[in-house]
Amino acid sequence: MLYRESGQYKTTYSADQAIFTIPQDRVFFALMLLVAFVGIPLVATDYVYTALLIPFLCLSLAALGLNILTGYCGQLSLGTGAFMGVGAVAAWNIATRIPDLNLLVVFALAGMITAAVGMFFGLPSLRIKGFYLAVATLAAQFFLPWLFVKWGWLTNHATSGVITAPHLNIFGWEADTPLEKYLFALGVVALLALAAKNLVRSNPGRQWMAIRDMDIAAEIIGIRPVVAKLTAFAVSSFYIGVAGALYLFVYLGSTEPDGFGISLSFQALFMIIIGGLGSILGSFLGAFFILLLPIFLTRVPPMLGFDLSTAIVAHLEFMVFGALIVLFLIVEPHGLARLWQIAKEKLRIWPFPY
Amino acid sequence: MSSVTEKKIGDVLLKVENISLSFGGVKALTDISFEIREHEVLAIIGPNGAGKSSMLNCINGFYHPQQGTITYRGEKRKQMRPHQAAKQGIARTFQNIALFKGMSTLDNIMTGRLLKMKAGLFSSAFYKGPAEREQIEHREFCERIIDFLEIQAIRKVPVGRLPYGLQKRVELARALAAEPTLLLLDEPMAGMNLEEKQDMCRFILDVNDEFGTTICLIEHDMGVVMDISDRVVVLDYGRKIGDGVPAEVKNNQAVIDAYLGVQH
Amino acid sequence: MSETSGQPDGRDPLGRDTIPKFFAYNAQHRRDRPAMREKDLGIWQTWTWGEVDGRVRDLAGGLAALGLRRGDKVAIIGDNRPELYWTMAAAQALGGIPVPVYQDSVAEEIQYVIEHAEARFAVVENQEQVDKLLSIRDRLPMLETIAYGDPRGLRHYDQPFLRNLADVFKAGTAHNQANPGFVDAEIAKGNGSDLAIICYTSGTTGRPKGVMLSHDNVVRSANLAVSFDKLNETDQVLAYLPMAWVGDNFLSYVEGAVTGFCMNCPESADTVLTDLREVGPTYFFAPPRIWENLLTTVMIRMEDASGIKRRMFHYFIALARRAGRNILEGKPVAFTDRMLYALGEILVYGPLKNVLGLSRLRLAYTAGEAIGPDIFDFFRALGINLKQLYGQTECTVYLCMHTDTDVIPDTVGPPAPGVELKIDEKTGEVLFRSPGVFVGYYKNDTATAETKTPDGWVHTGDAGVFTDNGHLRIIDRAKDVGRLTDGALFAPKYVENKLKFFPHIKEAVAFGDGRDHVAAFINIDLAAVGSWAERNGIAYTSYADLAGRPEVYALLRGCIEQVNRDLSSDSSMTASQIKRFLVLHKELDADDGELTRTRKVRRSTIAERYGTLIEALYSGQPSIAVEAKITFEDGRTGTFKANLKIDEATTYSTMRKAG
Amino acid sequence: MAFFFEVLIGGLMAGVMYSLVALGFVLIFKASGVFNFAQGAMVLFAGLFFVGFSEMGVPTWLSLLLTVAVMVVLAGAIERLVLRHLVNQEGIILFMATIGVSFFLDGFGQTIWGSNVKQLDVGIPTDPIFLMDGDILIQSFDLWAALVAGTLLASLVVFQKTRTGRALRAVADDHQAAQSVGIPLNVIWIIVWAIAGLVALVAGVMWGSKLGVQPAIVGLALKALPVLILGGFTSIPGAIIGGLIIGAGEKLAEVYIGPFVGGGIENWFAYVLALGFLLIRPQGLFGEKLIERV
Repeated sequence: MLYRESGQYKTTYSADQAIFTIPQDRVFFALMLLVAFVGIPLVATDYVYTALLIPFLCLSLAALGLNILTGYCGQLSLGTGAFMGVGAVAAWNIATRIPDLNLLVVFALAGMITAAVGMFFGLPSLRIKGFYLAVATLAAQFFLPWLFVKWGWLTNHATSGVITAPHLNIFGWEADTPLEKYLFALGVVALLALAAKNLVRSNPGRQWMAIRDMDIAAEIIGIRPVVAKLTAFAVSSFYIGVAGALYLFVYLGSTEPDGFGISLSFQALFMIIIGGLGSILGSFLGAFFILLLPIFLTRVPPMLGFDLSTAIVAHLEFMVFGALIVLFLIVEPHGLARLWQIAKEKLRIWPFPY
Repeated sequence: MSSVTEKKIGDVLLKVENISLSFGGVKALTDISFEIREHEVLAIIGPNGAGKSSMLNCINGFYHPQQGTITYRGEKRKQMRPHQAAKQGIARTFQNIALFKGMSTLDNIMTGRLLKMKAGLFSSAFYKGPAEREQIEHREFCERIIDFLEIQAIRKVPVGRLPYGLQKRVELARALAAEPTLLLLDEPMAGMNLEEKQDMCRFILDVNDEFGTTICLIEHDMGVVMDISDRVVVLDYGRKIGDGVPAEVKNNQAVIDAYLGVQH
Repeated sequence: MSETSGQPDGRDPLGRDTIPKFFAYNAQHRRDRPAMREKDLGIWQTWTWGEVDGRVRDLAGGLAALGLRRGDKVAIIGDNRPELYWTMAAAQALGGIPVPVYQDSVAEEIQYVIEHAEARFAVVENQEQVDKLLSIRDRLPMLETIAYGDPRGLRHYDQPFLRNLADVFKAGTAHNQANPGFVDAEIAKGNGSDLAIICYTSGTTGRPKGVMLSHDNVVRSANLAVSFDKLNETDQVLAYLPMAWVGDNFLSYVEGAVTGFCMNCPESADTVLTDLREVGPTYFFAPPRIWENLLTTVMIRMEDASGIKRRMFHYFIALARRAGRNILEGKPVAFTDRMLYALGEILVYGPLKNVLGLSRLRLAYTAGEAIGPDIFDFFRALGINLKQLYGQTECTVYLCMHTDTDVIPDTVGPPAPGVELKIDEKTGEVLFRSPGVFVGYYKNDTATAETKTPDGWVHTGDAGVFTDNGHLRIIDRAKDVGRLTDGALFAPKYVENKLKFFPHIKEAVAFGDGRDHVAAFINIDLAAVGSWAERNGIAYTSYADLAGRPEVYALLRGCIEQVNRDLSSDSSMTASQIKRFLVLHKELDADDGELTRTRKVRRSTIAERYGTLIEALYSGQPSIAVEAKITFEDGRTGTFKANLKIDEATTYSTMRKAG
Repeated sequence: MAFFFEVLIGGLMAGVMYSLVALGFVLIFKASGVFNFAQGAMVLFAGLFFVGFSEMGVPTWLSLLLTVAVMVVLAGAIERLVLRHLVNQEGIILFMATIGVSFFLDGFGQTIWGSNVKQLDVGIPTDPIFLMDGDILIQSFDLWAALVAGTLLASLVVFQKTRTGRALRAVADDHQAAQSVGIPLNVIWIIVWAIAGLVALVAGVMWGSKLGVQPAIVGLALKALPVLILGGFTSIPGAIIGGLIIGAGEKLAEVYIGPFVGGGIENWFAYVLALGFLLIRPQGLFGEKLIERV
């Protein structure tokens, strides 16, 4: 209905292959960016940044990373939490050991280290598939946090066992306030999301999706499964590693290194199932949804006059998540992103039903 | 047409010698030898379970025969994986359509083109510049295939939504995107109606004619086989029982008994 | 644009009297503006006027090198492709005469045209057309060269007279380098009285006739039409109707050259609707059939929408039918209606036009056949400036056009600028004089003399009347207008058109001349009736089966009775109410000669082929056995046997009498 | 040496518990190809209901019956609400769905019964038993556990010989063939999930008696996954032997390797062992090698 596409014809391939081929979408997206970078800073409170927006950005990035692996390449992983831990611990180590290093370089290096670790744990994917692989990634999930604690060098033998992120200093810009931290995280996430979109719409993405959709056919047209799967693990882990570093540096501030547990892994998995497997947008929608739901569950029943204990709310959260996962898998396996896309399609062909 | 020039069938492109293949003691292929010549259309026929698909699987490296050798372009081939065969210019389609269901027609074909593309992770992530130029250059090539196979109307449609006949055509397009030297088609016309079959025959002949692609196909429809193939190899119970031009094979008693007799 | 505004006789103020001169002008003054687009390889490949000029000059050089001389005919066969339009321009630049041929003609039809036109050259789209030409080549000794645009499948064709158009271009580049100034000199040699094109009209009877149009004809007509409708270089058209039809030639090619606007060629016949949506033309011509199809698809698709959406749609369409036309024509409208219409524009009209690809339309025409007033009104109600145009090849496309503000659905408008019209008092036939009056029928002086009177008037063959406000209303072909036994006037087409308005009826043939009442054949529209059947749970196996279902008969009887009510309100037409009808078991088909290529009913063929059915309609019997020879799509023929029911419809007495 | 045996036996006994959970996985996987991540949550769920009923003062035998009923209803609900809608979906989707089921059961059980650790005493003796002249100490509870597991296994084997059991095997081999035999697939699934539910109940009672019924059981039950990788997803003996290997392996590793690396390797040893095993023999000790067809 809002789309008026007639007369928007493409005269070049580069226009035909753009991320947003429809001008209305471009405008909408530009508006969203404007809201994110300018609108929100005008209105949001510190509480909104620290309780919602910053964790949202960090976890979106982690979900995005997992989505590359699971949604695009079809390799299930339950090790997201541990890989975020790798990124956080790596970034912390680099930043404290080389204090003057530019923070962006720190994050990039942390991402690469995570990528290397991810590839290592991805090796079994060359021989096994599906839930076998999920179990293999559980090994990472249980082994790595143990390693963070037991290998003292990793935490600089901190007696408390707690690692605390240094100040954020990016090219001399000190990001101290929640707003600044938010803007920093937003910048990183926006850039990486763009890169991810570029990846999935060109050669690497096609390789991954080919492996996901029909691995035998993919190999027969010349895709090397080893390369496709390991790059998926590497890129995915890079994103998750950077997400972990952000999580520590921007959100938590300090943490015990074994705080990157399996619940984070499940959280990320739920984000992409509900948000949409194989969709960049879905990673964000899913993260938003999963973060907002507990807040909703905590706030809404009291408003309706039900006074629920925190324990009950926590249990309810489990139930709702569980039920939602099943519901989405049954009704719309491609999640919120697909619903969004359907809504968009409906608007594009309005008033027709198809 | 009266004055259409004869196409030139060249040297031996691929030679299969004394291939035997078995799965856990069950013999799928026994001592098979034949050759595929450049630019020809070779049909492999035979009753169900004769080992036709297994033969293609050996040629493109999916199965590894226990005995025998395959010589490709004059070189004796070592055991290889399918993607290596693809790199050498062997493409194929499948009996049961094996498209990438989550992608559009165009993306499927572009994926078939990956072998010819170079952009790696970093330039792809950056996209602008070399990666985009490469995408555009190969998009144009893929568009020519789309044009060739007359599937313009469905280029942006997810392949899962396409009717069967069109899916088969997209699969052929994907195989062609790799500009193969040798194209293996596993029952390209199975399950098609008469009109779709005629279209597919035309496309196969056009591919063979236009690009000089050597084609080795498995087909059940004897009419089709007789019409479009230059030579026919007949398998039965994993053994070769006939090999020759269509007319010869049609009159070969062993073939009639084993194949035609069974079918009719 | 100043250079096209102008003279009352349509002569060009800048003295450009041939199409090539306009091309040359555009190449200079609009060098970087888009001239042509073609959806090819997935995107809209664009050529500017400068590029088009280069291509045309190369091609002209190439054709000259192949021996094309002034006055030679060039047959052009294929879908709307830029290179075929360039061929046209190149031939004209050299003083040659393009002869476009319908691309779906069978070989024998092509043979007739090429033979009759004595074409020495044929430029065709692809292998399909080459194969057709090769199959008749032995019978066409004068045909020297066949050039093809798409080499696909032609690699092994080694006939010496076959040329790849790409090679012709190359040869032309070389030729023009060797002969600088050659093409310019050739263009300069041309003048307005030269022949611009020969269009073969399919005609409802007999062999096609070659209508010769001069450059003066097309240039002056175009100049007048362009200033009448204020077309300019920013306009966009979709060139999708057959190139052999004078309308496409005039509206896309000639008017494009005259105004410098951009013509867009669709990717393939399958994708026209998608391409229409993408291009979003500002100026669009479509025969009634296409408007009808658009409306039918709209209605069918809306049937499947959810209840709320459907109700909203129907509410706003009703509102539009009430207020839309008045708003479009700037007439007074109640404030609330105006507000609601604005809301409707957001919710329904705007999106609908957009999805159909009509949202950028400034100007749309329909012509060729009468259009159902309801269909016509529907599009105007949406705010689309759809107008009627009446004309024929012999007058260079148009005689009458509606003005933007004075549109009456069942007229074709007042005489267009520069056109004189009169009606023969005895026969009711329309005659005209205009700058577009054709030169003559090629090699057919008898026919020319029969059509053109010595004082310059031309017979249209159509019967018409002038309405009080000076609009022309066409009733039927002059020769088809008949009388019932009681002496009442019977214009079959008038009745048929009323029937064909219903989406369920694809084609209708009415009989009544010399009879005591009117009866009709009906052809159902498979898409519409099929969808209706599906919704109502009616199973059917084939077209013939569906056509014979009693439910379908009941549906159609309802339609016919509505037409009868409608006819009964007009005293001169009340006698034409349909008493009996049957539903044909097959679609009337151009391939069987029952329709013309432009899908007009061929009455004589039908009367001959379905004589027994017609007699049955008038004999009172309840059904009739048919055994028909039918041609399958693959060319085989077979017979079809069935019993066709004949149904009766209620007729109504004249309103005036009843009231 | 005696210490070694003591650790080994302790480990094997812990392994029995893993096996009990793994058995549930195998049953469901064999019959329906579903990799049931919720098996651990089902153990907790069954345990919570059982202990919950008991705490309400319901006699043990009745609690047991009631819980059996709950598990059967649960099986029906899972079939009706989840599986039925996901027929013909890819394994990975079903797997993720069972993760959802797992979370739901986890939350549901605790919403009803709370999340405190609940002591469960069904009268299994817990006295230490000394073997080999007192050199080796083992818990009589563990022996009981082994006994129960053995009984369960035996009854499963017997069950496989019954008509229904054969039907289950038929389903495992070929869904269509099974349907043509005339057994509705839905019924089969309910039966399988109900049996898995009963196995979960047994496991829940045993684990609960040993550790108390608490949410941590779900995490412990995850160890059944490496057990399966070792034993193979389709093999009942595999589940048993895999469980024993994992149980013994992690205890021995903890005792003999743990001190060198700071301890706590019990948490991950099973997974890393499985990971290594995957690289060598992906189909597991008793699994069947799959031939890929093109």
